[in-house]
Amino acid sequence: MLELRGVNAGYGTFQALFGVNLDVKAGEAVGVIGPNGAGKTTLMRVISGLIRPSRGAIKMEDVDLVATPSHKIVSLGIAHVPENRRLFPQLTVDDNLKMGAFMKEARGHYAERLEVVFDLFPRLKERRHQMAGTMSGGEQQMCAIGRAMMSNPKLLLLDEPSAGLAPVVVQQVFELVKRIRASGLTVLIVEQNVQQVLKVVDRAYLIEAGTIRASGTSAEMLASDTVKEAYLGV
Amino acid sequence: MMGQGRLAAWGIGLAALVALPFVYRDPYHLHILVLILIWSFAYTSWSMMGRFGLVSLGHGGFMGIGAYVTALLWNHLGLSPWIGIPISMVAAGALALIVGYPCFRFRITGHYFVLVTLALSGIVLQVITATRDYTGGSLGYTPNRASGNGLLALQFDDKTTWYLIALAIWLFGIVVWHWVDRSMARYALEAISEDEDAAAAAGVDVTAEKLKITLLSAVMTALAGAIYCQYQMFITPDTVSGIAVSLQMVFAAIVGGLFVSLGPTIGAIITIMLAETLRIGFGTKAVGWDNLVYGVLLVLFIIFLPKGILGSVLDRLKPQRKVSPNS
Amino acid sequence: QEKKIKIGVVFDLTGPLAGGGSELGYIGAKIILDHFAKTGVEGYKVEAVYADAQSKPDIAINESVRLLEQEKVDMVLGFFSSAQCVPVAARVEQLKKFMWMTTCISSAVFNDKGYKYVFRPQASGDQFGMMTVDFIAQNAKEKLGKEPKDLRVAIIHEDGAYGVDVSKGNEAGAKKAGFNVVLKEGYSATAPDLSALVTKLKRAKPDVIFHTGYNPDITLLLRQAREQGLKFGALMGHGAGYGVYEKLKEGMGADATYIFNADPISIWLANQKTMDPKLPPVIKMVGDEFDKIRPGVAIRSAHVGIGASNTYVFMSDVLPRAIKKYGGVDPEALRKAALDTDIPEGGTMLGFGVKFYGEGTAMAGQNERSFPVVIQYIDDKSSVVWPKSQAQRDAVLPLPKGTTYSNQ
Amino acid sequence: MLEVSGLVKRFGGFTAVNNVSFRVDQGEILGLIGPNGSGKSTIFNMLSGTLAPSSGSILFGGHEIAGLPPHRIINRGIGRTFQIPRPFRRLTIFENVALAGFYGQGRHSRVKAEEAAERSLAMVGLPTDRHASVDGLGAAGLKKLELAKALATAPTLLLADESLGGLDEAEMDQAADMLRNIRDELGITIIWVEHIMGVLMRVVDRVMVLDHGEKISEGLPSAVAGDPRVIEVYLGTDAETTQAAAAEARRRAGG
Amino acid sequence: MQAFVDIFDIYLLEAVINGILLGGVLALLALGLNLIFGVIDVTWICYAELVMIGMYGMYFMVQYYGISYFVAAPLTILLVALLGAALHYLVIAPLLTAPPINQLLATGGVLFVLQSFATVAFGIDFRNLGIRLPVLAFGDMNFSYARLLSFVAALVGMVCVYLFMTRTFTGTAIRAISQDRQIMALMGVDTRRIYLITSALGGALAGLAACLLVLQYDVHPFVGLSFGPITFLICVLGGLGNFIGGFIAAFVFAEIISLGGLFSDLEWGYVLAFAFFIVMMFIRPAGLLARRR
Ligand SMILES: Nc1ncnc2c1ncn2[C@@H]1O[C@H](COP(=O)(O)OP(=O)(O)OP(=O)(O)O)[C@@H](O)[C@H]1O
Ligand SMILES: Nc1ncnc2c1ncn2[C@@H]1O[C@H](COP(=O)(O)OP(=O)(O)OP(=O)(O)O)[C@@H](O)[C@H]1O
Ligand SMILES: [Mg+2]
Ligand SMILES: [Mg+2]
Repeated sequence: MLELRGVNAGYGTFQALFGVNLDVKAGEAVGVIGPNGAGKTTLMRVISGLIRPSRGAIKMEDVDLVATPSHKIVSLGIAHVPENRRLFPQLTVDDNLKMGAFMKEARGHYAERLEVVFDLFPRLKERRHQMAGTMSGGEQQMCAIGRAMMSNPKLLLLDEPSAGLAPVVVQQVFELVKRIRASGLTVLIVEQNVQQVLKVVDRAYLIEAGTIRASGTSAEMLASDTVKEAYLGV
Repeated sequence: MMGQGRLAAWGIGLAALVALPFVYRDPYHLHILVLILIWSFAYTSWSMMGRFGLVSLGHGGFMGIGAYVTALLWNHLGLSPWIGIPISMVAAGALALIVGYPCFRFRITGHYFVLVTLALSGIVLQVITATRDYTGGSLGYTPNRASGNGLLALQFDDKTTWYLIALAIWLFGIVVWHWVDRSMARYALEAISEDEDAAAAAGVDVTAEKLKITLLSAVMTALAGAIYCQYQMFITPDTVSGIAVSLQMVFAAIVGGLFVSLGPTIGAIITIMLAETLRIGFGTKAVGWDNLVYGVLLVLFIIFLPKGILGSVLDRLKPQRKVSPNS
Repeated sequence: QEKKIKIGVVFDLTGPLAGGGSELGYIGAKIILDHFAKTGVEGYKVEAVYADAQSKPDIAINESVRLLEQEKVDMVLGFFSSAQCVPVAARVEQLKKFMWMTTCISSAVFNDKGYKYVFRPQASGDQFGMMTVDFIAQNAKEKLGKEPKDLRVAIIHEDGAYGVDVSKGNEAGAKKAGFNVVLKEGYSATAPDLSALVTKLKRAKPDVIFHTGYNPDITLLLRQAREQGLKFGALMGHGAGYGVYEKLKEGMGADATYIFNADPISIWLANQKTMDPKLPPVIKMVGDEFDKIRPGVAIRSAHVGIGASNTYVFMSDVLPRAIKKYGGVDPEALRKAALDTDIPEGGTMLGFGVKFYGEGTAMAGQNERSFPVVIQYIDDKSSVVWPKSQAQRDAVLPLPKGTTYSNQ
Repeated sequence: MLEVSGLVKRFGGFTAVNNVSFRVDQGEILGLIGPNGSGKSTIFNMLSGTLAPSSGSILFGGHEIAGLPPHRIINRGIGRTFQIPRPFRRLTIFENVALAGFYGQGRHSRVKAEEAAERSLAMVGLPTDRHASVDGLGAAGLKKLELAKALATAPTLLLADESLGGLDEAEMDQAADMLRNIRDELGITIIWVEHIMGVLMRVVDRVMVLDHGEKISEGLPSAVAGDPRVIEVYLGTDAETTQAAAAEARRRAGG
Repeated sequence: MQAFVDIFDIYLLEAVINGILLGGVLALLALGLNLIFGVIDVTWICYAELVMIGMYGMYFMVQYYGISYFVAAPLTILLVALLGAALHYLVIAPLLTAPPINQLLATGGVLFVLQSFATVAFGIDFRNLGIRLPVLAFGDMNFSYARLLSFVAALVGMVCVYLFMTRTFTGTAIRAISQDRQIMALMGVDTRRIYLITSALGGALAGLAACLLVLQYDVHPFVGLSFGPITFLICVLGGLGNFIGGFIAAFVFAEIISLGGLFSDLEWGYVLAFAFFIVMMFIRPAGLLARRR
């Protein structure tokens, strides 16, 4: 479904990704783990078109993403929950969700999707008229995920969805990832919470200093020495 | 800390500036130079707070107070500008506090601050116009010619004298700029301009710090207004207190470069020279074209040199700021 | 070395004042200067250097200083706005150069300043104001059927240099005439709304309104007056906007009829019979040249004539004398020549004579023989109705029944 | 040293903190936990003066500080970090910290402020280089900078809001050690808000739990970790890990 | 006491109503500016100058080319909409990442350019369309038809814009764009398009204002000075981006000018309005309608 080949990317003169290859098959949940500053977020951004690769190819179901303008990438079915939520703080929860359904394709299903999201996060329904910026960190994370879900995506990119959430909610989020996946969605998830994330994904990549250091099924990764030593910092 | 080389450069530059009127005596050019120095000082005063995101369009008002209070005291009470100027500065400072305190207390920032100050300069303008029985209204106001001692009245016919006075005032402005730049207050104000809550959490008394710089800036601007009046021997509400004046200050400061000490000066040189050259260049042959070209150039400057002319030039020359290793 | 006089000419060609009449004054002055550039004066070549003051006093100062010190002109001439004349005159005097103002009517320009090198052949603003009041005072009984003390008058003006000065004349005149001044108020020419003023006028019920303003605010005031149903007996304008009939007509249509205006007489209306016979051809020349520049103007604005006539006085009278009698065009010679000026009534295109108040008097430099006239616009023509000596027809006063603003 | 009673904060009609009372003793590390939106950051905001309480009293070192402006409170010795780092990007790292050192300690001496900056930077493990720019800092670096700024104000009470969010596990452990060092070496009392129970429970002496703005539990880590109400609203299936961590902490403390 | 009674006459009522009508004019002007300045947070200092160009457009179409008023109006609206879009494309777009003060200044430069362009292209003459609409009379009170028209246009415009901004996806995107421009792409929003739509809409509203103002005011290159500052103050007084607030603020301002002018001098009426603005900023910094925090 998603395919990255030899992707280089960075910020100005600073290169953050070096020849990254990565595959996500339809219906899979794939994790990306790695220490701070490894380039995980950069990877997500390069997929959703927020930054452009300086080299390499990215394909989504055979559509060349590099050649697609970034605002068109959503309509290919990719939704990105960015790091640090990035809500529109002065818009209400409702309006934030509305923005998630901005694309032409999604507008028709606005009401249905809203139901789905409110089902997932009843708290959002309670707070639908509150300014997003005044909500607590966890509530904001829910809103951000909800917003991404509004576009009815095929592939969901989650960048550290559990950051700053209470343990119960973290559980919920991972449950949610499972559920989203069960409903046929493909998920690519970046997490620091390695133990947890490896429980819900099929496969994972370990990224370090902008290069893929290891990859494999969750079980392989949990067992892998590279992962333990490089990442868990034991 | 200033390096030896820079200190020497400043020294030589200054000596040259002081010597200039004794070598070069073209009166019109000296006139323009005096104006440039006075306005440079005014722009520097503005940038004192402007550089910290406190964009004021009310400085025309402070300038007007400086000019009018000094002149009114001289004409009506015969108070020498040597006393009148400090009084006018106090008056401008008081106004700055009256408007500034609630603004800062109630967190009026950004656009809101810009517009409150805009209204302020509007008020000063209207008040000067409406109290025409005292201020001469839009006909303008002229300080009475001193009968005796020109020094006492701060009135000189000689351009060289004025040039030296303006130079001293300008230098004073630059020194104050550097003094602020190297003080802890600069850190505080930079911090405030980015995030008031975070600055407060670092222990900064946000309201007080903002008030202090506003006061300084307003008082200096009033001085500029008073000096301008003494030099031109004439003021009108539009030339010293209109919204146009306030805008002109912002323009020059930004065009020159807001974050470097000589930026506003460069801004003054460029805007004044440009306006003069264009006006004289086009003359009456192509009426109105000078302002058209002036406007277009301003827009281009701002688009292509967003850090100001001097700021952008220095940026090119200086090596990049060091980026710390990722931790 | 050839003999030459270089004249710096400053008017507003851009900015709000340009349309307020300054540009028309410039055209008038330029026609005359161009004329003398061809002929020369007493063997001197005439060269004019023009500058645009852009309706801003500080630019007027800068341009004057530049012309005098950089371009080395022998004198400056022109100026429309008193707000510019006040500082420029002070500067010129300080530099001991010569200045000849064609307009700048504010009395504040001269009041007790004791200038030696600054001259103005033009009538002053308070004279304008007093002229219209005088006209009403003389006609109150007969035409309006009221004793002066029963006559309700309102004085309104834009709050710029010009309006303020004229209104002072109005007020002083009204006091002298014993009118009942029911309202006196200034407003900013850029005010977006004058309805409050109109309401106050309605409440004050004036018989006569004395108004000074520029075209945009005149149009706005009269438009709002019409919309709010303000009624009065006569509207007295005072030059500036009221001097440009074209614009009044454009904004008000037929309602522009019967408006009075105090201005120096339009040179094309001046009584040519009592005039120095060498002037009518000049008047015709100015008219022809103006028509070339601005074809198709129904009533040529008085501003053109003011610029032309006042420039002509200098070129044809003062300058030759300076050269012949005082041996040159230096400020001293020009000053002495100007002080010698003695033109009787009828000696200028504007009808009045020229003699300057001498040094040591309160208005030193001001022409003591100048006076404006009151004209009235009737059927797209302007006719002098006051003073009697110049009057071409009887004034229509008060506004006839059936006209928009008539209170009859 | 800190005694809070009846603290209330309302936003419009919504009560974010409802009648919360607690005390903190000198030299203690108090863990403050609770579901998202339960009012933890709001309490911090009131303690540090960023927000004025709707009602209630905050006694710090015997003085009432409720409603004082932030700079006064900081000068009395309460330092804080922000949950989402708020560095001053136009200043260098050093200037960021020196600023806090100067103003946070009552604007006494520039030299002292710069010394404090050097010490704090060294303490959290950031470079003391005077020209290093903030732009180069990653998530972990920014969290450290927050701490360094708070430390430079020479606090006696430190409010640390989610100092571990977004850190990888290696850095998390480092940061936890750092907090403990701060207490042990500098004798600074700490209130610590965190969602990562595995780490928090190992470090804190006492835990207080909020839910919907109200205090629902308070006590030793092991006790709180076993409180069924806390498990229900906050810990969920994480309870076991949390209890394990608490148990380990007790063992270490005991041994 | 007598003076006190005198004040409550028919003229007071007339002044109040005229204030309301002036409010309509100001509200109409503030509407488009509120969209640009308040919502997408871009400072068009030259907004009133766009209106000025629109007024010239109307003048020349009607007076010179003899096009009927009702045909010229939509053309003018289109023209100013294009101008707004061009302004964005040429001046604002390159500065979107620059500090707001730079935008303010660049548009300030455009203000100069437009004024001098008008001087060069149309001359310095004051021009008047010369259309004289009938007057509405109620007994002793008379009201301006042109102003009534502006009032209605402002009301209808305000309602339309409000509905557009709150009910449509595009409207929501317009409100979102100033808050996080980068992330808009993730929503599938083409930011350039949103900016263009908004600028054109802002321009069109300026054009609409021009069509109605030209019925009441002379056109000249500096006519913008009469309205510019006041319009900005109104937007802020109403609360940036708050259309209903802006609408109400226009009336509050107009009443102060009108009643202030009636009770004291016209000049002091404006001083009063400005002073009121400053005081209100302290009492209700987020706008008239905002709840105090
Ligand atoms: N906007 C930016 N400009 C310049 N450099 C950046 C920018 N964003 C990230 N970087 C740098 O790129 C590198 C990779 O960053 P990235 O955010 O992708 O890491 P990450 O793996 O997501 O880390 P974390 O776990 O802290 O979120 C880091 O060294 C970071 O400093
Ligand atoms: N300015 C405000 N206006 C309205 N509601 C607010 C405001 N600030 C906070 N709230 C609400 O108050 C509640 C408590 O917020 P707070 O930030 O204290 O939560 P928290 O416990 O720190 O949560 P988290 O762990 O997610 O950071 C939340 O529901 C939040 O939406
Ligand atoms: Mg990341
Ligand atoms: Mg929090």
